Amino acid sequence: MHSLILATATRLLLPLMLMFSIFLLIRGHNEPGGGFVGGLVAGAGFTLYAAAYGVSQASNMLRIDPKRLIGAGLLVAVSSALLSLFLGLPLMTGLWYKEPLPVIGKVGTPMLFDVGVYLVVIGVTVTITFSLFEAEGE
Amino acid sequence: MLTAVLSGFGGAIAAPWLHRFAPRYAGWIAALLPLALMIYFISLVPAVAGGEALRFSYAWVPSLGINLSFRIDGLSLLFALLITGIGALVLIYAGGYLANDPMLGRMLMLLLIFMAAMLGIVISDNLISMFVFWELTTISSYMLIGYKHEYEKARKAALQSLLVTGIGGLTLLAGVVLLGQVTGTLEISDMLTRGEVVRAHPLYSAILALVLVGAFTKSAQFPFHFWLPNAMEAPTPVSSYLHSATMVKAGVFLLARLNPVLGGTEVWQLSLTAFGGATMIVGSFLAVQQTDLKRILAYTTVSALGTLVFLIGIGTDEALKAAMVFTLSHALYKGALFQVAGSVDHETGTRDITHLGGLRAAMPITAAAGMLAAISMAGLPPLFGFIAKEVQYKATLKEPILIGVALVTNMLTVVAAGLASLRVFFGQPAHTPKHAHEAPLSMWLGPVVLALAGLGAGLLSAQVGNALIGPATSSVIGKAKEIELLLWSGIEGAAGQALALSVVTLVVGVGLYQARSIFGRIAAAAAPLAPWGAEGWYQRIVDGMLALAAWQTRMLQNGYLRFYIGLIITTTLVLTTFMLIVGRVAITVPADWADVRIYELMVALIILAATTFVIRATSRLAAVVGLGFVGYGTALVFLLFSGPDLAITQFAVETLVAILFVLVVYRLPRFGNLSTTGARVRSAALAIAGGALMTLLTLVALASPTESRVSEFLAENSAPRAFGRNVVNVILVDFRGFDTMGEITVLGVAAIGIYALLKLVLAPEHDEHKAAEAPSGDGVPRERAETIDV
Amino acid sequence: MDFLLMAPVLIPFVTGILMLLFWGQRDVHRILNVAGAALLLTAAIVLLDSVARHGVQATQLGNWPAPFGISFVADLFSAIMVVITGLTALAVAVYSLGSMDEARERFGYYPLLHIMFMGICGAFLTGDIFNLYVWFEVLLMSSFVLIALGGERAQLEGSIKYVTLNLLSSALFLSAVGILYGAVGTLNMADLAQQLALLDQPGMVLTLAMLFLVAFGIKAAIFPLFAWLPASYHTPPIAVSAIFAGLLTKVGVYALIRVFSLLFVQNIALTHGLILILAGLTMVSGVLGAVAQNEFRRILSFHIISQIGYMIMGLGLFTPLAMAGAVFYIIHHIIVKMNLFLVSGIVHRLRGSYELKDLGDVYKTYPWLAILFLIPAFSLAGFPPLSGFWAKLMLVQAGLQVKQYVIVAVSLIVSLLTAFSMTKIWAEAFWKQAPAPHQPNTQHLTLMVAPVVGLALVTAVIGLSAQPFFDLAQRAANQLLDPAEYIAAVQSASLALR
Amino acid sequence: MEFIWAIVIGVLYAAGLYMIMRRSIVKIILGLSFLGYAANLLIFVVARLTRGNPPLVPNGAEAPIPPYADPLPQALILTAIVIGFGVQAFTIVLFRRAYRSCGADDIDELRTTEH
Repeated sequence: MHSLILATATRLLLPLMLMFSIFLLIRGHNEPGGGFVGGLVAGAGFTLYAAAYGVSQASNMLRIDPKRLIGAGLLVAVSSALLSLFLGLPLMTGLWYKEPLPVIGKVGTPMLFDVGVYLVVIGVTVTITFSLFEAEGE
Repeated sequence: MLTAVLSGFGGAIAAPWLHRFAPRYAGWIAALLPLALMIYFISLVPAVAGGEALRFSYAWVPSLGINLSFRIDGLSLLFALLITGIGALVLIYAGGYLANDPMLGRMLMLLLIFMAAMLGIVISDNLISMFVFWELTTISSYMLIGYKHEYEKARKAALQSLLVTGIGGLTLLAGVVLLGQVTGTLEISDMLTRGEVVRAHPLYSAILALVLVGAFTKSAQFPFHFWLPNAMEAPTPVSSYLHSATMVKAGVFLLARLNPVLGGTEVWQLSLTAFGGATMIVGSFLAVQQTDLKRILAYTTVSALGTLVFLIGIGTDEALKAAMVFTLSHALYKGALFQVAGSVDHETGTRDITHLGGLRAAMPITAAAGMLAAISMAGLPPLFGFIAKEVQYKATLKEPILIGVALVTNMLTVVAAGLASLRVFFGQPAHTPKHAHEAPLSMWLGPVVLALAGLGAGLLSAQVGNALIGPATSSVIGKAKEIELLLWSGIEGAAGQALALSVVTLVVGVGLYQARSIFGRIAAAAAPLAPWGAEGWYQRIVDGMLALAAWQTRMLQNGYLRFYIGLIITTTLVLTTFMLIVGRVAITVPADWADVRIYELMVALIILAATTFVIRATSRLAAVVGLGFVGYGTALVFLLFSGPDLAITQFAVETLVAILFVLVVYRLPRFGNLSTTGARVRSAALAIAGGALMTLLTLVALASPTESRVSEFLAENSAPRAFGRNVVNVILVDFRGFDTMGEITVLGVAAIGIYALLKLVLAPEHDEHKAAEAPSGDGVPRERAETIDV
Repeated sequence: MDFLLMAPVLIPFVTGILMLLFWGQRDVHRILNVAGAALLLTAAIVLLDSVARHGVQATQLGNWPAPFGISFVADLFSAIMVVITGLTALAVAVYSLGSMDEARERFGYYPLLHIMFMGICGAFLTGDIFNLYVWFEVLLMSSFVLIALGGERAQLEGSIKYVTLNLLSSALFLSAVGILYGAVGTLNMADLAQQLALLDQPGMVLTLAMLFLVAFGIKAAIFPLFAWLPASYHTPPIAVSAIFAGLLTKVGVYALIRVFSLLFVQNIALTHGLILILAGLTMVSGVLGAVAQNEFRRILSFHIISQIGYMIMGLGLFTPLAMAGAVFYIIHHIIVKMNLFLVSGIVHRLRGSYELKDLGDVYKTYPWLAILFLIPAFSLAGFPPLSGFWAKLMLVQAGLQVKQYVIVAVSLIVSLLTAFSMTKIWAEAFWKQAPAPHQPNTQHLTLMVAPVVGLALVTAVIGLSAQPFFDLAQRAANQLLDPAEYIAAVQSASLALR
Repeated sequence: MEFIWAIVIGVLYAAGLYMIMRRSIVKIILGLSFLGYAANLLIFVVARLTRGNPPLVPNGAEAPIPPYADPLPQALILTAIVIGFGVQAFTIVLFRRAYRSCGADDIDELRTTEH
């Protein structure tokens, strides 16, 4: 699997894919896209990287154990939901920052929730593919 | 009164500790409890004899009409005295009999539980709480019969008694509930006043049948009698308690208790006298054929229980009185005789009467008690048994057939009494496995007290009649009744006829005892018929049930996944088709070809073609590729019909799944050609029917006009209130964000599952199945050389 | 209020998340495990208390009014189920500390367990039919992993059947929800109840009802859809078997009761009559299956099926007393069945086998364990004065009231056969002489015994003082039979539009 | 136009059911995938099909312009697809592990836990 072309291509592709994934995430609220698809794209990027450079290098680059990434994503998602509860509103009530930000538009807890989804999906994809690579490489 | 019952359970908890700290005196100390209770009950005698009934009620589940109500009237009191009195003696006896048994503590515990439960039955004034105690006796007697649990015979006998009395318990429960619904109360004292309502009710015969099965199984009436002699596997203290005073009399007690409610009708009379009579004769006839001392006594108990049912069935005041008298007399002499039998067994090492004889020299006290009790059993004056027999004959005088039944039974009882006493204590001393000695005090005390009580009751019959029998009989009749109980009531009229019958009984009985060898020959001749007896049928039913169970499990739980799936599909098809027909669902096919675009049709055809390809594919990779086509085709459908988010996601997921497949496909087995053509056709037929059903349901749902106000709301509020212009995404993260929360949780769990499946390999000692087969790391028993089969 | 309703979902969820964040740290997992379960139980009890005092409670997630957003609703039945979940969660959490092997602990056993609790509580509390599907998937996915975790051969064989058949059920459920939405245009159950009443297509509603009956019937393991259960429930480690046996199938029963008391009540004679027939068949086939077994856990597994029959019998009779009986039966059954499985695990620890033929002598050697077995075993067989007796009595009374004599007879005979197989276990494992000596493994035994004692006490308390439990069950049943309060609660939860 | 898709749905269900009743374990996975497609398509079709008008709110507007496609079923399907993906991925790996541990590609051989 360690082909030079793949390695070079991946080095270029990964940042692009990550940026594209963030683009998908942000635009999802208004156009087709969203946290899930975005997360898949980012996950695919890391998978590609692992295919090119091996799982251990990819893990090093990712820094965080993908299972903890899943936990972190879920934590972000559930925190976004819990915020409203502390204000005496039902769980998951959307809270919005009044002024729209440039580029991103209006910001609120539902978008934070989508970020959680995004992180979980990355964690999931990476967990699955990394452990498969390792298992098949035996 | 609640304390009286509960103290038994409390004592039971303490019993094992008692045994631990005072092993030698455990029986004696434990006996103090029933003794105290007996004194308490004796203190109630004057009041109850005066016609009072003491009542106490504690709400338990009042919404269901269930209370812990207790009421002591004459009937309860008679039984309560027997239970506590004999209970005390049995506990003492058990302490001696099982002196060296490490499990004695548990035995005492069980006996106390049993006593408390039995007491609960007889003083309950609520049918459900009585039933609770009834079932407690079932459980505790199960444990008691299985006391010698290392022996399979003991376990089997315990199970048998549980099943036979258990089925009765269930019918009784149904009967009791119905009775409660008919009378509107579960309190027995209220119910007793509503007998008319019950007897006139259309459900009367059903209730009667249900209650009778309960009573008959518990009281070992023919044809349910067989469990009782088998219960002889239990140690003697248990037998003595079970068979003399208590558990087996619970059924009789129930009939007596409910006599004012259910009794007096023709069905009642007929069924009770018929079953009771049959039991009397069968029991006594089988008794005299036995050679095991305990079995002889057990069968005479069966016969005695029959007599009680028989007398209650006759139902006249005279007969009910006879029943009460016989209850007392039988409890006294049978309790004594069982304990005597136990002592004999304990001291000689055998219970076989053909190996016993002349024990009166070695065991004088036991022999004296045994002889006295046997005389009472044979019905000789001046013992209480004589009076019991006299009143019994008086009760039967009107009907020749009743006289006949009683006469035969009593004659055979005389023989049995002889076998259980003369045969053992007189004649030539026989050589026994153990050298016989007199039993210790704890073991002769019980028989002596009981035998003397039989004598005393005979001599003081008038007082016993006034204090106990009279009030008890009144309770059974349902109204106060003066009772006269005399040892000698002259030779005039009925009394004379009864006396004459007694004499005949004795003479013929003695004659039969002399000619007893014929019973052995009859038993031998009848042996081949044994499998067709009641127990044979019991065995057949149990075996049949086991066979049915095995067959059903083989059929339904056969291990074939596709069979299970087929069953589910079939069930779905049957149920939905049934409802489609019953509900007269109209199916319209809106075949509007003009509305179909050609490219849509092509997508549909691609999906269908790819599907067919996958089904027919012979290689894994081809199948996966085909599946991908189906998935992308579906994504196209989403795209064509305004679902861009769906399409993107479907494309992404499809790709990911394809990668997954490719990564593991070589680790997956190649397609085998495994199923037979028949199996294929069968599953194809089912699958096509299932598919057709879903098409049908789709069409049906499409036929209903739909205006979803929900969707409308979501679309209209998405931008202004949720600040998102992609309505689908807003639904996912806001309107129905909690679905997504669940969804990502599923994803996370799946990932962890995959990780664990791939990485976690248990050490062989954890994996018992694998360890046996393959020692290698991942445990691949037959890894095949895989080639790429594209 | 909103917090109280969501707490049973959030507590195990957050517990699970924290465990993921502390992945690989076994001690942290073990502490969080017990803490999370205890907290869940506490929150559940508070919720039940609140529902019992103030009536049905509902909240609208995201503050979107019903039927547009997702409703969470706690009526008494839901709240009771959540409390039982908390109770069993705590029991199994403690038991696992003593019984689970370290390898599984390191590979996510605890987070999976808690996420399963989350799914279960979500299923009990949601008031939205699609959201119910989602929670079903959450608990199913966790159960898939739990049943396969460790990858022993038996586990894998069992899990293949478990997974396949449950996925079939899920596909059916999803399809049924789709058709329901296509026909009625709403997913909120309270709203569905009203819309279905207005819908003038009785045949279609009946047909849909059948799809739900089969989908939930598979999960609840009713006849003839139960095959996955005996094929798999005995294969994972005993703590997992126990929680599956006690709790998991009851989610299916819960769903059946919910939809057949709230949504599909247009033609009770037909639908509930059918359920009654299935109930009888379920009882009989389950108990016969058990009679044919000779392995501790397999006997218990088949009995789950037969007892599901009793619960469904209550639903089929559909009278106040019968429904109360069903609710009472569920409460009783979850505790008792779980306890029996836990006991079998202790026996296995001490005697090294689940096969009856290899067992013996437990009564002689461990009398305390004998008592701990007898309490749930006799309760299961419906002997008084234990919890199972009252459950049985209520159903028998209810059946006789409406003159359904056949089902009453069946239920009584089945209870005798239950006693038969309980005594089989008793005679073989406890009474019989053991065929061979075995060196018992008493490591961490206290942690395994404590929950068993606790559950046995609960059984005994329910039995000895049944009245408050009966009241609760009766009130829960009344709410189920008259859904007006449920619907009103959902509607009023959403008056305040933001 | 929905009727064509009703037929496609039926065929997909039939294919799925047929495949999960096979003995090769790979076919069972494929069958489960078919059932997933079928259910998703069913939800999509039953909620009525709309051509070329996704439920997006145009810039400046308050709501999508009718007749737009029903967004709710789409969201449901999206959830179902993602859940289905998780389940499918797990199932594939589970079957792989089962095959490697038990060595049987024939589901009929996996009956040792039931006797």
